[in-house]
Amino acid sequence: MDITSKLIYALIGLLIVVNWGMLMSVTFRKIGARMAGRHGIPFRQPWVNLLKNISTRTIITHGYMYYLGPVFRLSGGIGIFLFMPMVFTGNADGLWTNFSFQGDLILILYFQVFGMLGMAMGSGEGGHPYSAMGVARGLAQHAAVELPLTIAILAIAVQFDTFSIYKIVEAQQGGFQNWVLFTNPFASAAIILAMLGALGHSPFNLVKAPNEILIGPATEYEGTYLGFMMSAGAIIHVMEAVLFMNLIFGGATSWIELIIKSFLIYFWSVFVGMVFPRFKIEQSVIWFFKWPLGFAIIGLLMASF
Amino acid sequence: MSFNLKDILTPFTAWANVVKDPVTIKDPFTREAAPRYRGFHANDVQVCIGCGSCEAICENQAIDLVPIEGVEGIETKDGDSGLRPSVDYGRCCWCALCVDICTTDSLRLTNAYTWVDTDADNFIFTPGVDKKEWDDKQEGWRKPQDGYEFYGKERVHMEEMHSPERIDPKDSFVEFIKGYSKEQAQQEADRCVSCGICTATCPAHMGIPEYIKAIRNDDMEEGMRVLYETNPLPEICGRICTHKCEDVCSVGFKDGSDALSIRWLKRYIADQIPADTNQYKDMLGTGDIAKNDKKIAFIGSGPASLSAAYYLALLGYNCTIFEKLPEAGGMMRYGIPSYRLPYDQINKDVDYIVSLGVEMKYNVNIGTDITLEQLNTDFDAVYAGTGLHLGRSTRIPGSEHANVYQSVDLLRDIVTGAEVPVEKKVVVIGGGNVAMDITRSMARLQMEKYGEVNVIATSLEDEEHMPADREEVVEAREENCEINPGYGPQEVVLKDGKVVGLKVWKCLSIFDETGAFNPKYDESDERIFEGDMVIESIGQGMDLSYLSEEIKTKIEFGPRGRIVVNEDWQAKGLPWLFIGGDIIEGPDVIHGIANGHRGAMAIDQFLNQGR
Amino acid sequence: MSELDLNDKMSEMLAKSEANVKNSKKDFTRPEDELREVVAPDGSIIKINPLYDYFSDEKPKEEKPRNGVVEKFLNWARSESIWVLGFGTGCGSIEIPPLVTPRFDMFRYGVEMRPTPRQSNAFIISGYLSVKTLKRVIRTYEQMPSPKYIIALGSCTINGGMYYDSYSTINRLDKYIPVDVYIAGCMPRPEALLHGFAKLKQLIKDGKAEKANEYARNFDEYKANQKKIIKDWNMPDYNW
Amino acid sequence: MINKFLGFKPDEKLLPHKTVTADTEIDLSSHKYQKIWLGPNHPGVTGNMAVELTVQGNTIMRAKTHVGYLHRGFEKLIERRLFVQGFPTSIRMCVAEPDTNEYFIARATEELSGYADAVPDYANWLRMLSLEMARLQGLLRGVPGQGGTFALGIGVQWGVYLRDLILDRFEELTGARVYHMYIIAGGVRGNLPAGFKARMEDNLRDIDDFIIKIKKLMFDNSVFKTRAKGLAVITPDMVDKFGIVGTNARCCGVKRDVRKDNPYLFYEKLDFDPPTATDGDVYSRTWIRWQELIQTVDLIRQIMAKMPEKGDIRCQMPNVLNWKIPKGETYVRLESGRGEMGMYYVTDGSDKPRRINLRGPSYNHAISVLEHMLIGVDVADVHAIMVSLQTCPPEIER
Amino acid sequence: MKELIEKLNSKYDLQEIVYQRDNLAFTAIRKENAIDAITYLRDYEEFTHLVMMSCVDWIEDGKFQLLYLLNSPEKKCDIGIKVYIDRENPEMFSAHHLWKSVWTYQRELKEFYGIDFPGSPRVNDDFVVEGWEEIPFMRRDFDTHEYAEKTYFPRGNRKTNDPAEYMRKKLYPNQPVTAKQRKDDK
Repeated sequence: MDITSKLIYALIGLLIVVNWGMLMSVTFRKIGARMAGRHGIPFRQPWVNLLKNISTRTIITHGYMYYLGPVFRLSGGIGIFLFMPMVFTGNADGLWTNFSFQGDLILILYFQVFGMLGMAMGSGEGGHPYSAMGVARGLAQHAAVELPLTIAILAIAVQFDTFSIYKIVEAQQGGFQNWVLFTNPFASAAIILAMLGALGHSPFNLVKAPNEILIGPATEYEGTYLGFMMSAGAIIHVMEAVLFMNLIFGGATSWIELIIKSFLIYFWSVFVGMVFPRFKIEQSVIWFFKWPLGFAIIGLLMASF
Repeated sequence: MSFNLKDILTPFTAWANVVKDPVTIKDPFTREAAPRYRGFHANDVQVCIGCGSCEAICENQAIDLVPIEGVEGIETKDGDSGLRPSVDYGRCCWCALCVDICTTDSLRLTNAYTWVDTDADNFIFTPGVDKKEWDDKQEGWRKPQDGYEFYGKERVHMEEMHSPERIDPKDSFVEFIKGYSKEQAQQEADRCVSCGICTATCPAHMGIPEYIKAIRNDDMEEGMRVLYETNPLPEICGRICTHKCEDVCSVGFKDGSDALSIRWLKRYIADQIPADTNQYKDMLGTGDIAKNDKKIAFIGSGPASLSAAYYLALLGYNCTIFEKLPEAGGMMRYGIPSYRLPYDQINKDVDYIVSLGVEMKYNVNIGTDITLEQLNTDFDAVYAGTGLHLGRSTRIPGSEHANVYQSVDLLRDIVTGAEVPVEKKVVVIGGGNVAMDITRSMARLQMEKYGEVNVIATSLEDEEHMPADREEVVEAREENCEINPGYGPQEVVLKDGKVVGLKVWKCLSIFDETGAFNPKYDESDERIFEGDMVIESIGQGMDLSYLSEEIKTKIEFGPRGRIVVNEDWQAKGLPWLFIGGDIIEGPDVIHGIANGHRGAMAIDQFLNQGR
Repeated sequence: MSELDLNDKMSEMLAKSEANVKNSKKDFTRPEDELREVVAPDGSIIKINPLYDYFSDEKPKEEKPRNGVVEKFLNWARSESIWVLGFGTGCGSIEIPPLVTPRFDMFRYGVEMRPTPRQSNAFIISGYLSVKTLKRVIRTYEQMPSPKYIIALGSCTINGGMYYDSYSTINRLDKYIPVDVYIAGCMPRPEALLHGFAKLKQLIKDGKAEKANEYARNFDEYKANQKKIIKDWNMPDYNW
Repeated sequence: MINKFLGFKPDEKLLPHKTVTADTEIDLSSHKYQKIWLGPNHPGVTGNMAVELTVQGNTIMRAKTHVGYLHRGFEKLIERRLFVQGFPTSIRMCVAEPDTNEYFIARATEELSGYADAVPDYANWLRMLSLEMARLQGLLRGVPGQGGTFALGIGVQWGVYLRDLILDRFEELTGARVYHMYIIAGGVRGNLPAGFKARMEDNLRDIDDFIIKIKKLMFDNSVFKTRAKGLAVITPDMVDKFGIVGTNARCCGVKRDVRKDNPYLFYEKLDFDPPTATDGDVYSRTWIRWQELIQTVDLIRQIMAKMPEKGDIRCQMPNVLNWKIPKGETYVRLESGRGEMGMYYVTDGSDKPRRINLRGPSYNHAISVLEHMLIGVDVADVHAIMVSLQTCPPEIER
Repeated sequence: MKELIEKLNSKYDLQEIVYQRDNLAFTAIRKENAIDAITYLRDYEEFTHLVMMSCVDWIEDGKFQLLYLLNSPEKKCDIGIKVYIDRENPEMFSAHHLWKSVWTYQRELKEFYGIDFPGSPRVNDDFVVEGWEEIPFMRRDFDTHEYAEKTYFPRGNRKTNDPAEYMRKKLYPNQPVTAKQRKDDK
């Protein structure tokens, strides 16, 4: 496929991802509301919020880094998207594979940090003490999540002998018994647990906890920046889910399957998050180093030998 | 971190709630509050009297009293200040204390609770006058029942003698109302809500809430000071005042609650001070008054003259009172029986006034002993406070009979000690206070003479509209007098030249459509009240014999023969002649006192202008 | 070490660097990057590098609404997404929990709570304001992005309420910050608050909720009133 | 365990949260420390107050409570108001359980003016009912609220919903949702509405369900336990030194309950035993409050069963506009949801009080105790500690 | 209770004793004995719980009355120790070493009444108000209403009428009685 049509498809895909991300978040908020006995926000709310945020008349900046923060975060999200094969079509250069290539898994792991770093820059420049505190916590937790996640991914890479997500997905085709979930349960367990941290729900959401520290890195952001961040968040949430789907749940062969699977993956974190309070940062770091890391190492060992 | 699988799994049970229906109120915008909810104010402006208790109790100064003059559809009534509470919702805290204290139960809170506005100035409104959508809502906070009262509902009972004892022939004219004790007075004074409607209604504008407050504080001297500001005859007024204040008292507005007994409280204050003029002077600070050289003459020593003389004496004028009768007091002494107003109490008040340098000249008849013109030349101003000393006749057939008397004459005779004819059966015509006085006096005299009471009093007005005070009627009945209201006298029945009774017809209405006096009778309902003598007590006329013909031509006479006075209480045409008392306001002691005070002020002004 | 000391040190440092730059006689700085003199809250004058400039000496500007349909559409979005600052300034904030919980659930009307002023556009002044809080309220209000709305709850904000004679609480909120919607009550019920939101929505949709511009227009007056009662004005005059 | 296995001994001096005490020297100019403010505009403080924190990393080295954001000068204002006017004013002193303030001022004025024994029994039962309902609504917010501090939001949602139902009952009984203005000198301001008991019983049944649900959600929750256990321990020797009362004292085994120690109203006629615990940490404080929730539900049932069917709601008192109380002073106390509350009441023979002084439990809990406890704690735990101490700023500054 | 007070009386020469209830008594102690007596009560008589510290301004007598209300959880009774200090330059010995909570109370009293407690930690910190420039606001001679009216712009569009005056003018137009009414009518 030529680069132009690939770009066009990528853009369409991005549009779907952004909107799906927003829809997903509102759905989960409605589920949470329902659990509490409420109706919750209307379905259109995220789009209205986005529009409202963009239409803000005054906006404060704290310097160049400050507004680069959301841009970094957005580009981190888009970066993941660009190199992520979305729908498995049996053709490595197919319609929805975007710009995936041999080593895209490594690049995506890098892009995951990208957003967080952007936030760190921006909120550091923002000058609010809570931003800095939130970023410190965020980075600590991110590191704690990343370690088991990377090892588990390494285990999968070793298992399939590739760093191409597309190949990993390809290897899992032909029925769910081929999913990594079943072929390498320990690595999968590590990823499933690490997912809780990566998707940023309770008990691992101290980063943006309003009670403990205002809302962390985003404290100073308003208006368009916040709109940026919200759409970046929507993309990142979907992309994280898609990544895990591709890694251990056999990928998706159609958009519908992608939507269902990413929904369920996301639901997992909500399922846990709704009924558990959040850990303090050192507690969650210890937790990640205890359980997911353990599983990941076992998974790696299993894959290696 | 101990690993306990139970602690990880149990919280997930909360997910069971996701299948339950939401408990959210579907439409919160139309949700009704509880029936007792304290929402926004509503006021039944037709019932409200604007007493201002709500304003007084409001801890936030949220309530103002605003006039309702000019507001359509709202009429003021007796004892209505013409004000209505307006509430500032920038102050209100919806505690509903205003509702709980409301003397008329007109104010209430509805259970409406939504008022959103962009302009803060809109939040001041007058409930009931400014129409709001919640005005018709019936639910909401009302005053609780079951023993919940912010002030005493019932009047404190006062010790008094009861009927057989009261008309005991041995001492039948002794005062039978005993007066309050200190505890009783304070308890009664405690009921006052200090609204001031009484002050406004009282012709003399006495500081009623203030002296009631003095009773609560047990500060009698302060009480006396308040009394003497507007009324130099507290002992007299404390007994026989017609207490218009009590008729409008907001505490007694509601059914089932009694008006404050303001009159008895006034009497209580005055009674606490012994009859010692020096003490009076110390107390009231009237020890030394600088005299000026102006002289003022007073005709008659009734309440008006005494009051005027008192206030002018305080200002340093030389006052001389000319009295036809041998003692001071006018109608108060000679028209009111002593079981209601003992003479020593009259003397107590009069003595203090005299002690201020007011000269009393008794047994002087103006017009014969000295002419009015003479007074004018001798004095700088003349004040005529003569009362209504002439009886009025019904002019029915037989009324010219010798055994038909005028009540005023009889009452005067009782006081002066002249012989009073008392027959076995007496019929009194009239339903006013004087009629009651004579009825009860006759009852006492009958007791002395015959050992039993047989008096019938009748009046045109029916029971509800009798002009006499209610308690007078009740007390008269307790004293075995028969009160038969609602009958119009037609004829004094004579038999063999002797009075044997009074023929009456049932009275249907007194005034015709135009409001003129034109009674209608039911001739079929005819009764004869048996009696050996008939006493007419249907009102009094004034005795203006002291005015010479020349003067009479200079001044103007209004309806019912009353002298017309201008705003400064001067007789029209004669600026030096000031008029006051019963002859312009009708028989009422408090009006007389008020007139006297006003007249005094007018005289002061008149003489100061001349200077 | 207080903020002021920090500023002193910083300006010292910067002054040195400025001297270095001048000594080298190479003037690369653009006019807008030059050090700026600023009056600190305590009255002293300090120099500030524009890169670290937290003192704004720019008064708020009136932000004119856009034209026609665009503004209408944006107003619709604003009205359907009201983010309320979670700052319980007075006792009325006790009725906020019922609003965000099942019984009254204000989320369904597009109203949410946000913890930071930067992200909120509505501010509920929940009742009385002591002078000490008023200072924080002003600071918070000025940090909110425009268009911003103020909902004032209860008697206290209208005319002082129960605390009309208190030495510590203000009487009229509209003297210090402009108020869009007043809700009567002490305190207003949650339902009344929902009514208030509905009214605010209507105002926004009609384009009448322009109180932020009014604040900018009458800025000097508002500031004078604020400074009259806040004796301890240790904050910059303009702080957005 | 790993440390032991590796034989690694960390230098504890480098870990501030292990070594910091109130005596540790803080040199602010060393740039090792940062000052941050928690509040007044912060979702993590209980109401409008602020805590000034000096932190090293995430560890708090010093804490300073700042109050006064809600100061209205009540004590001054009430000196300007008639005795009856003091009622609506005083109830605003604490928003969480306004009925307690109504009771103080009613009780103190009755005692000083000699009407203490004249209050009808029925009114006293109703007072007790409203006080226990107030405690119940406070606990319905407070118990799940502790979970809320750790982001366990659902419990709060359920709790506040049920609290709303209790407020509905309050509305029925007293005519207002929050500021009830129900207890007044001499009695109360309203009778029980028809069918009140049945509706109340319905709500209590819902609350029974909730009590079980919240136990499963909070107290059997590993993460909650991890967060709350061992956090901010109150030791028995702190109790008197800091003036700790109520559940905060009971959580470490010091049994203090005004309802038992100085019984008021008819609490002697009720059968209850205040719960105690021994650990003194956030978890046990919450646990006690949960048990108290059960107990309060039981107490309300007992009150509704034992109270007479009808009676006078108020005794005859002097006219409220002219009411004067002879010179005297007294102290009235009761057990609120937060512990011993009391009011010092001085009269001077005039128609206005000379001085009132509210003793709120938070006065000590939120200032001296909180400042002491926060030292060495993670910033993330501040909110939890404040809620567990049940700090209520309006009653501190009044 | 009575025994205890008598014991205290023999030790410290109490100035006034009021038994308010069975379990509550108020007594006044001279300033120099107060802290001693409180320490004695705390350490030897089990009055271990400081309920509150308070102050009453008896402006007529020129005194501030400090109150230390002590509670004995064992005996279940309270004693209020009152100390009268001069209104001019009010100063009292600090009791901050006895209970931690005293710090706050003394800080409060310093701000509310201007009573100084030398040596008490943080006693000069702001407590509830910021930048207060008037006399301490809880003193009786500080008029809060006047201050509020002067400072806080009350809404001016309100006017009230006295029912008595209004009604008098309506019922008896142009008929003032007293000199005051004449003045009002003009």
